Amino acid sequence: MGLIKKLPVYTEHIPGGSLVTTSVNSVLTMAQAKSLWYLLFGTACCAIELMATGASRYDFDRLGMIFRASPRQADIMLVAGTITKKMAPRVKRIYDQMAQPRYVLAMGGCAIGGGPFYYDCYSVLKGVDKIIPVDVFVPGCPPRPEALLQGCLEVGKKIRTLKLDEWS
Amino acid sequence: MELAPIFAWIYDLLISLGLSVALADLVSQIGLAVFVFSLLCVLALFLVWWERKISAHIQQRFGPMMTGWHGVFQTVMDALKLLQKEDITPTVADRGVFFWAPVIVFTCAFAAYIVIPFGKGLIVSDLNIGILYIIAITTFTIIGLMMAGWGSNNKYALLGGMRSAAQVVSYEVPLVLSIMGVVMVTGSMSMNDIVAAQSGWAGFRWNIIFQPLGFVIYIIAATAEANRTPFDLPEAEQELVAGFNIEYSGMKFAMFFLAEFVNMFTVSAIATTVFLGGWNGPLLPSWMWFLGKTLAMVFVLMWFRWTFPRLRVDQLMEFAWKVLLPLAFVNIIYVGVLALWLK
Amino acid sequence: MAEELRTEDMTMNMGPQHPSTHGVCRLVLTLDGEVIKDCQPVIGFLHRSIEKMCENRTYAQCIPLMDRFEYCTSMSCNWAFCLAAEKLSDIKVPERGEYLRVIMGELNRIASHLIFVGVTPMDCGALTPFLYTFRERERIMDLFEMTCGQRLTYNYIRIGGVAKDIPPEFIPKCREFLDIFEEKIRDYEKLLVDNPIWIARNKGVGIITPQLVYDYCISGPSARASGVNFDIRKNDPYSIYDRFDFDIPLGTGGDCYDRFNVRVNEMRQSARIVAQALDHLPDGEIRVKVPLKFKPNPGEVYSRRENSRGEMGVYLVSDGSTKPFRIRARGGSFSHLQAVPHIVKGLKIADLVAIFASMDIIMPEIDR
Amino acid sequence: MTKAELTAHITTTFSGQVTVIENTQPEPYFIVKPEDLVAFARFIHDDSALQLTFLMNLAGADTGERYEVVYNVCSYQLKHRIFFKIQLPHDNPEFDTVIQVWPGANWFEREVWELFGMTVRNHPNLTRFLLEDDWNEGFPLRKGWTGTDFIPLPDRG
Repeated sequence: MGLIKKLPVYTEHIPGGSLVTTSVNSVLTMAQAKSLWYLLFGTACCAIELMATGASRYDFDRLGMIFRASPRQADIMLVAGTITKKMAPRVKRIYDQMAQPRYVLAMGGCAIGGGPFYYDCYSVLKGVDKIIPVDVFVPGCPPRPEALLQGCLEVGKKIRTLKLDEWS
Repeated sequence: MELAPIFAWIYDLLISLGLSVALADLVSQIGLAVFVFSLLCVLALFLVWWERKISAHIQQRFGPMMTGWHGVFQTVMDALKLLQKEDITPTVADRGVFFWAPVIVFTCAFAAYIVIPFGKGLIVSDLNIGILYIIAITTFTIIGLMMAGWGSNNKYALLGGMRSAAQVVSYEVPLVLSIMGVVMVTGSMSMNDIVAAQSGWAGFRWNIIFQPLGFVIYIIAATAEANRTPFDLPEAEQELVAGFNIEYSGMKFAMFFLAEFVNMFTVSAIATTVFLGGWNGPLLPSWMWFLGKTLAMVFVLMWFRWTFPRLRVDQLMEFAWKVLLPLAFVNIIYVGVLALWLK
Repeated sequence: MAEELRTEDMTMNMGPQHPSTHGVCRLVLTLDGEVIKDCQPVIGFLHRSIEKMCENRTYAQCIPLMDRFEYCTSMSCNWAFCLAAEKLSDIKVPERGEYLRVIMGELNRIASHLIFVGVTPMDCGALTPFLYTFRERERIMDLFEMTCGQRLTYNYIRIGGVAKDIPPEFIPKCREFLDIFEEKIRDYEKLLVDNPIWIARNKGVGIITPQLVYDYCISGPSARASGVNFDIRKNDPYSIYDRFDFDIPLGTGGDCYDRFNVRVNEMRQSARIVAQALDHLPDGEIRVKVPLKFKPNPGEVYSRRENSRGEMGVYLVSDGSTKPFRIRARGGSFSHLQAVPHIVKGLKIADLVAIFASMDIIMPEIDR
Repeated sequence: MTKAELTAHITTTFSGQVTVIENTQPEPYFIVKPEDLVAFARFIHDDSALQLTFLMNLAGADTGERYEVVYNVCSYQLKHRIFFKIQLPHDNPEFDTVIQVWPGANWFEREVWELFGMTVRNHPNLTRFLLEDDWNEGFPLRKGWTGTDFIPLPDRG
């Protein structure tokens, strides 16, 4: 992993080296974008919609996304549902356990900014980006499966734009 | 279009180049090993893609579609992505054990292919204790699984490791007994002899016709051997999150993942050579027969996974010792009588 | 020999993030090898204080919150809340409104049972029934989307009736769904009910005795699976359930296997109700005119409704203002999770997962 | 049994003092003194004519000047139900547990304690389970309670 990061430094000096890095860069980032293994972090209503997206009509597997139960093997964390203050330290811990290049997709109003539980609520964390960096927000309460699929494609597009040494 | 003459031609070419016989042997053996290893890696990648497509179509959905035609390069993308993943070793983990576990599981999965006859003359080295060697090597993977379970210092992994040890040990005995039935009939343990013994009736004198019970016992024990549902307790996703490979990420996890599929192919390859007549078959070249039968067996294993629920640990043990083992003994007695009667 | 072997108990966390805890529930297990000696559920990870929020909202604003109270059958949560409000100021819902409520409520029960029938085998290892049941559930989602525009949290049942009338193509599509549904249920049963591994994993596991039902207020299908014959639709009828003839499936053993079969048969009965309701659907008003600043006359009421997971009760106190003074929503899973440690003692982890799934426990009802 | 019969039966046979609240609902509603709560609970649970064995709901309520704990109980066998409540002073509300009569009341009482602050005498496990572990901002469901980032809904008229 370290070597790949230092690749651009070496190949720059060889004539035509940048051509090599850009092509390697595009292949590696395409590989990441095309096979995002998602860690299901379903807490509330969005979890049911996430299951419906995983089912046969709006299949996640078409995008190459399979469900991995352990955070070590997951690339993208789908935070689906309300994150309460009691749950926040657990979310942070699981995010730290994930292996690098990791991404987060905040699904649903509650994960983006507290959603319907913004006013008068003493126990809900107003948005998951207060504790972990979020890449893509998918609004909706719960968002339709098509919106979620489009969100995942957005994560893919975002990965494509990253350079080799800019990974999170 | 047999492949064996090609290897023979390469060997003669080496000799003509003036290498000494020993050196030529060495080079050709290494070449063959590299060829078989790369062939298996490609095959494992194909199997991963095939399993995702079969499971998708069983479950009325599409499966990978985005990378290439019908997601053909999906597994290549997965492998490339796993290459880039950070390779985490938990601080509390038992470093050495944690590091060597996937290595052992990976090498044992590939080591079994030395004696498997891919076709007429297409065998890396025809040991005269072929089948015994395979059984010994495949049970080696338990040590890898237990090391993974113990090494990652994670309660789920420990449970997964212990379960895999209990399961594979108790399903080893019926597996060996069912294969022994065939060895009794053919009289030799070398794989080529086993296949040769089934080449009667224009290539259809398979052992399964004479020992159907042995075949059934073998298939059940083999599913348990390869940790496939309904016996996939070591990595039961719903109970133990991800079983023994819970702390592995990046390339270490990829090695476990590939080893599981290669194990599945090994188990099906043994099934074809021992029970379904190996590469015997009219018209088509021998290696095509072998590949067809093995992929059919792999399809059956995949079919099991997407239809059956999972057994509980104690039911697993009970089934092995109280049902499968007595049946295996009955099979041995039946084969003994059959062998006497055939003489 | 076993006594000399000094074995230690291992405490293990089926933590808040676990594939089979149906949301965020943490079970602290003390294990002796694989056998569970003690199980302490830790809840509160989804406590969204819906009761405190409702005290500062008008009655119309409370309904979407009650949707999210139990999101698998949010139609019946709306209905329970509206029942309570209507009981307070005895509003008479027009005929068509009542029929639409029954149709939507029963379709929502079928959808919730389909989630159950899909997820329970998944927890026991069979991954395919989940896809088949969600394929049927998508058809019901289309029906709901046609009428109330949302797939999961409908905000459809309002105080005094129903929000919108059903579009013309609702009835043919609904009939078409009901026709194929019976045959699909037979598919699920073919795949599971007489599957020896499924029977081995579920028969005689997690027995709930009728005494336990009374002690721990277990209600709904989990209680009926132990032979306790109580269904609120029949014994304490609300709205127009006494006009339909349907029977209550009852189990005998009270184990996971019976709980599964009771829910599968309940889907059949709900389909029967929907078919009958569609036949006698009258025309006319769908909603009584209720002022936006609806002020019920003061008083206290406890209305309850047969939800797919158990008894859904709403205790409503109103002081005559536009905002409810106190709301207490009670779902079935709250007492079911309370009973799980007593059922699971001495069984294995695989049994715990099977029991937890078969009691159809989900977290929003517990944490509110 | 109808509402009138139930009220008559309970008021006559129960030893302690019970007041009946008139309400339009079909269920009888009683106020029980906190001291003989457990006796009343045992009576309605064991009485052969009532057999109110199923505790549907146990809710706390803060009515500004006093606290109330409302019990809704029903009988699965005889298919009838009654409500009763106890009223507690506003300064330190305390009431006895009914776990020995209905074991299911365990978590209901814990929740009443955690969100309202009414201590439950001899409850086996009165610990926090809904709010976060290091919660120190009082009892949220009390009237007029506000917390750190507790933003009330702006009233749009």
